[in-house]
Amino acid sequence: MNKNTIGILSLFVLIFGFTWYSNENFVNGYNMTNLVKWSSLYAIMGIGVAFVIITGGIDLSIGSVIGLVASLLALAIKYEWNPTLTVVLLLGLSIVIGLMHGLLITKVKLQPFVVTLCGLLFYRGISRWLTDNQTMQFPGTENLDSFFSGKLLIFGKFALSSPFFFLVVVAIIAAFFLNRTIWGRYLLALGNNEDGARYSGIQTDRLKIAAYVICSFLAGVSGLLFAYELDSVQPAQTGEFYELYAIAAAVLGGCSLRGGQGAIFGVIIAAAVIRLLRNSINLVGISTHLEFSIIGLVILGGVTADELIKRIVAKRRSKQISTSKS
Amino acid sequence: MNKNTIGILSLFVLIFGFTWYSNENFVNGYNMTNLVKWSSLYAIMGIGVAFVIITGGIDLSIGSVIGLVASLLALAIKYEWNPTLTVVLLLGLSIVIGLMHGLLITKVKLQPFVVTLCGLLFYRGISRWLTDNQTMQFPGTENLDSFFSGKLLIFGKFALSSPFFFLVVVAIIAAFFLNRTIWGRYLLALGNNEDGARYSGIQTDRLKIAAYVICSFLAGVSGLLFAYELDSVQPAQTGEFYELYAIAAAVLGGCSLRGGQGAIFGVIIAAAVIRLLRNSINLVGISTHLEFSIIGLVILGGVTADELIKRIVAKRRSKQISTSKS
Amino acid sequence: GNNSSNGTNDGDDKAKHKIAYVTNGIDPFWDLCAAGVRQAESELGGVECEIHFPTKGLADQKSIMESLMAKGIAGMAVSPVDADGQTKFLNEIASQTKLITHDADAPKSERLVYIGTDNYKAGRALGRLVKEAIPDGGEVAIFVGRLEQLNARQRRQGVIDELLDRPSQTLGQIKFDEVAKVFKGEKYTIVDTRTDNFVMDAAKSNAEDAITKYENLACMVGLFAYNPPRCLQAIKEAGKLGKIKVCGFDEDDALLQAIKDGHAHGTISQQPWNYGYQSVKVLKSILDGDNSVIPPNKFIDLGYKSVTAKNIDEFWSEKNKMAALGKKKD
Amino acid sequence: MPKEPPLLEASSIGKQFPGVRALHNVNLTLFQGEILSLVGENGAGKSTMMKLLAGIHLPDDGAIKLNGDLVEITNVREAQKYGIALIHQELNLSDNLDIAANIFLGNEPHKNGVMDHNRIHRESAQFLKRVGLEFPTDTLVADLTIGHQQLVEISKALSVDARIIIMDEPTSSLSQKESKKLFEVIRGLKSQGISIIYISHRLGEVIDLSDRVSVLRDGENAGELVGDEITHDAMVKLMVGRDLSQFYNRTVTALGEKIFEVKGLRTPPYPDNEISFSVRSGEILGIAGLVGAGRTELLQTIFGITPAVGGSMKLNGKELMPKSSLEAIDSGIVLAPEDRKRHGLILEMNVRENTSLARLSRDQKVGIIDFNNEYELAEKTIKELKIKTPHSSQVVQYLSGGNQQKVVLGKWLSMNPSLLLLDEPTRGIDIGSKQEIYKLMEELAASGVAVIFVSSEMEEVLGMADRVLVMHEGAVTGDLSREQLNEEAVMQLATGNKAAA
Ligand SMILES: Nc1ncnc2c1ncn2[C@@H]1O[C@H](COP(=O)(O)OP(=O)(O)OP(=O)(O)O)[C@@H](O)[C@H]1O
Ligand SMILES: Nc1ncnc2c1ncn2[C@@H]1O[C@H](COP(=O)(O)OP(=O)(O)OP(=O)(O)O)[C@@H](O)[C@H]1O
Ligand SMILES: [Mg+2]
Ligand SMILES: [Mg+2]
Repeated sequence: MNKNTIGILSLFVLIFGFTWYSNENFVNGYNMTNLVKWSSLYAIMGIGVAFVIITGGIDLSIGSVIGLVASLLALAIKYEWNPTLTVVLLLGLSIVIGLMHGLLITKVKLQPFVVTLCGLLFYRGISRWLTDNQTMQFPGTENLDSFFSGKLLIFGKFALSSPFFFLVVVAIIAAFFLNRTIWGRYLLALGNNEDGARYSGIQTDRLKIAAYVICSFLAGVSGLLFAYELDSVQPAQTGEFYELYAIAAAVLGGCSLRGGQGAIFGVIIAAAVIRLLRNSINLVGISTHLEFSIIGLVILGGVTADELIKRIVAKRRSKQISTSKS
Repeated sequence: MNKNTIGILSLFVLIFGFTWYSNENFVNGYNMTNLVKWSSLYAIMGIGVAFVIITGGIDLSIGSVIGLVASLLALAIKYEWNPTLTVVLLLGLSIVIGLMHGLLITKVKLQPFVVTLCGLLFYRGISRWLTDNQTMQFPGTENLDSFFSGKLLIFGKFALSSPFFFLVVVAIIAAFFLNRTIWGRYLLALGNNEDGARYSGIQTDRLKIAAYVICSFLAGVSGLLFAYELDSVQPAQTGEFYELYAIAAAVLGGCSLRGGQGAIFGVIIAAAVIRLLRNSINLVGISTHLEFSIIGLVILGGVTADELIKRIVAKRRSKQISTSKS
Repeated sequence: GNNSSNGTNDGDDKAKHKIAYVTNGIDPFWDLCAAGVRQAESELGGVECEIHFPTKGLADQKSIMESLMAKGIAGMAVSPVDADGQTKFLNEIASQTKLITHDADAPKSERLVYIGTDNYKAGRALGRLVKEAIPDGGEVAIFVGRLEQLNARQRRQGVIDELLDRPSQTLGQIKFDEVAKVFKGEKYTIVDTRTDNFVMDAAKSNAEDAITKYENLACMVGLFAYNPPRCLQAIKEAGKLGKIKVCGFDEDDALLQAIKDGHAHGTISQQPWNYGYQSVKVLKSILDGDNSVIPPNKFIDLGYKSVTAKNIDEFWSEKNKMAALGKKKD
Repeated sequence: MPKEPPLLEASSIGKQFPGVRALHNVNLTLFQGEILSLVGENGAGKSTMMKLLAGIHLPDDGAIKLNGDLVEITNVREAQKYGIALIHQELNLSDNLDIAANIFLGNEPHKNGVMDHNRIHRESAQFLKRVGLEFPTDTLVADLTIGHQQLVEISKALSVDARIIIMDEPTSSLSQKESKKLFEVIRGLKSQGISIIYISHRLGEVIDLSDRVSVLRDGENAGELVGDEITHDAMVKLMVGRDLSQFYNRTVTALGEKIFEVKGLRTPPYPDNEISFSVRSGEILGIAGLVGAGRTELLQTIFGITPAVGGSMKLNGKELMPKSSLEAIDSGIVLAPEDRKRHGLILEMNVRENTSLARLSRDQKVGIIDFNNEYELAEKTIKELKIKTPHSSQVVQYLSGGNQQKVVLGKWLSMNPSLLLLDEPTRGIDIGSKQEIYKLMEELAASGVAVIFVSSEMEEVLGMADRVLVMHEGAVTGDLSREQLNEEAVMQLATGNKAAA
């Protein structure tokens, strides 16, 4: 486990302890079930964007991709398409979206911020337009429903829900990919120094495209999970602002926006911290109006502490060396 | 005028012509008055963020600063503070906000994206909390009202409104600052090569802080203008997403997110393009649901065309050089 | 679309009044209103309607209305985001076109008439539903998207006043209670009001968190259409269906189903299709020169309907009928 | 030699960086109108010392006296006020601005912050004339070659009216011809009474230019040489602490078959010039030329980074035309690039990860990294190339230039290439490491690898190459065998004078 992860883990433990202390209901099975569920949903998005951030890029379109996938799913179900086929097609669509982002960024050499900002606007508009901006539900797709939002009772009232199992699969694959495979190594290398990676025979463009594909794909998966979790889609709102939470989770979890750095486990914990905060705000009884402020402050505090600790460590190290030398 | 500006100007002319052709009411005095007014409002924000973008940074908090300033203004008026004093204090507050951003970015060395993302969340929450999330109005501040949202009839129904005059002042100062003063040059230099600038004796940190201050200050000014323009503030909504439009205007107007490049005139035209698009969508009768999509597509198209043209020019130039060489 | 731009067309087109129906945002509620507009458009004839849903609040609403004025519109029905603040602007609009308000009024403006509901009264009616649902009293939590909107505040106040058995307040002079406060009455305690900013997952997790926090929660009240279904989901997942009652506002299908199944007690419907339908109808009359539709107090109260298990079937089929009717045009 | 009191006197300077003691008890004096050279191995602390004088870093210990007065130089502006200007090892221009803007950056004539554009351009033109650069002052710096940018940096130093100009490896990216021009400028400055501190790893230049040489070793003073004492051997002895004899002792081995052949190759910047040549196995082919002669482009084209616009290549009898570096690597061509930090290494990764970066895809079929294998490879490379690093997990950023270059070579050698391309393999590298790299080149050649190396250092070209191609403006102007090799011939060809061949 790397040092960044320890920082965010401490933050998690701190808030967890505080909330527990303030409200003993906090740790009851029902609440833990929900906390795990929401954290998993956020973590899946966070892991997706972490891949893009590792390449030194950014993806602002996540929320809109979630909205688009959820809207199209509802639309397809309304028109009685085969649900399973629809799900496959939608995942395909999210891959195509990522592919387009990647191509625009690597081949046309547009900036990721711009491309995905346009994506944010574009997919949101398309969702609204295709659905005529109607709120939609998901009637009668029981199999998929239990696949995407089922629950497995563990003990008492504590259950693990589908998003958690999705997260486990995604996290294991992602961590393995990043730390154990050559492509993960390549991603980190190109995030640090793209030219250097290219001169070492790494096909940087392809890898960057792959990162955007992974990100959009996981946004697509999240879209399906959110849709089934909420049983309802509002084309203009579903997923709005999620990109910011996902990016916040990735950054707080140890990904540097400068690229070349990332830890899957950290992202998961960071996503949990963000959800935990909201849970805590509700349970402790802080005005819901302050929610945003508190999340903002905690993220800022987290990265500031992280930066300061890094500096102190560096200073101490330099002192040790100087005393050992002289 | 630089090459980037010609591109965005052509885009403006194109859309203008198309809309005029589609709906002759487009050029009537009333509509032109509004188009100029909204474009001015967006351009002021755009110019602010352009300064930050020139340093290679970003400011995501603009919309929330606008919301905060507008909310506090309404609150102060409700509690019968002196309106003029309040305005001065609020502009001071927005400067302090920019200063904080700048200090966190230069001294604590946090990333601009993270700092201002936290700002986005924080100020929004504070606005909601302080106002108890109530919609608020601006009764009985007639002087300020005509200062911030007055209109000057030019001919027929065409009037120039306060935001336009604000823009003129801001734009002239900004363009002068950027192109004629040493600080403007320093900004461009440090945006391109921060170390180089520092090695030239430029106090890069101070300048970067100044850029964030300018950006927040202009967001504050926009907050006042929007408040008086709309005569009402929704703490949770006022200004939401404006940062994205402001950044889009800056980028489309020729600022590179990599820093070191920027043109005030381009930003103004780009802001006008974005407003024009919305106006056009409403007038031509395209579904409002598509509004976002069209704006997204046009921005993407604009930067793509820009990039491709630059490449062709570069190729031609390199050919000329090689033929003149041999 | 396009044919509207070449003005010299056949007489049929010329005779049609161009009417705009502007909402205050995006909400399922407005979908049903839009259905009513479409229904009136096809049923009444002689009008051509365009419907606008401003995406992001006041600024968007204002610029859309400006564009509509520029375009030339014969009549406009609008639900002002902030009636008081927009008075001046509304007067400007009213001077150029036939302006009416719907859903939310702007009493100080020169709008011709207001078509809507008294949200405070509707809130009190909702409070009565809560009393029916938990006659023995208990803890009640309120869920709402945003409290910026006047109608949301009025509804909330109506619920609180009713549950605390306070005297009725007059619309327009309502004193609103703070958000972060517990209100304890003889039988009923309002423990919390949570906002979600229209974010669905926040709506659901707010409901979940309330269930966690208030073990004795007796009733959840959702003030916006999407709130009651989220509450129901959370209750279901907590295994407390039936134990925690749900009362809501508006007519989301999931809520209606729950009322039918006995999982929710009831809802207050404003019958939004009436908003759309009546707006078009009234505007058409005015444009045809018939001002008799405007009552002296300039308020057409469309009332509200309490829907419970007793009348759910009847209500739901009407809703479906109206929604389907409205959609026929597409 | 000047007898008056020193212009600058730094005594007992100490400087500490996180993890590194860069300077310890260093003394340095500089007299008016003197050219003082500072030499030392990579990481000896030369640049750090100069940054202290220029106000970029603050010393931890010690004192600096100017004209006998104790001064504290806390920032660049103060240094400028004292008349000290530093031209950095890495170029530090803002290439989005024009020449004039760069010359006066941070020092613009202005009234209340409003720049005097006319004066900036007028005076820039004069400075450009003084350094012999004939460009309009509104030329974008991005459009200049490195050599020309270097001259802009010097103009910039002149513009602040510096009495002391410090040049940190100014010739590392200049060709012989440009270097010579620079030396004229330096001597001109000296004659105007300006003092110069000159840093270089090219000892030949140092001998030519210096009045006095100060040597640093491991952040401490290692000695000083004046006048006739300044010889190659003396400097080397002080720098590395021992004798380094037989610098270029190329032992020519028997050459094998032609293994690489280029026919009519056309590179993107010079699409009209066709390049043809061949290399045999075991041969070391040098490529000489001026900056901008297109040598780097040629190597990059062979390596597939900037694909060719025409022509053909043959390696081991097989036609190839790589469209990407991966293709080139797969067919046995590797490149140690000119810009080590930008192209050669992933600075924030460690030695192990850097050495295995290219090889990973070979060793693993399913894409899963075998960490043991990777570790062994790294250890082996460290041992074979004698890379000085505490362990294989050291981040390469913290290695000295020579050791970084060895990591680059290690990365490629593990691929068993048939053709090794080296672009300025010893740029910015100290003399000890240089020699080790030369030895490596020889060993590789002896083992049958064909080596092509680009160098702007004449001694190196003459000393190491079996054969030399000379390029001028994208074209090959000569192909000199070892017998034909001499400085005169190379220079003639490099300046485009074909008659010399
Ligand atoms: N900013 C810094 N932070 C940390 N360490 C540094 C920094 N700058 C230099 N060092 C370290 O200080 C030591 C001296 O470096 P310096 O750049 O002065 O060497 P040099 O003699 O100029 O070498 P070269 O010939 O390679 O340029 C090196 O070990 C280097 O890694
Ligand atoms: N990335 C680039 N973009 C534009 N022009 C380039 C680029 N790289 C090289 N050039 C130009 O191509 C020409 C050949 O440059 P190249 O670097 O190949 O020369 P070189 O002989 O290797 O010189 P050097 O000694 O500097 O390496 C020069 O005119 C140079 O300015
Ligand atoms: Mg150095
Ligand atoms: Mg080169």
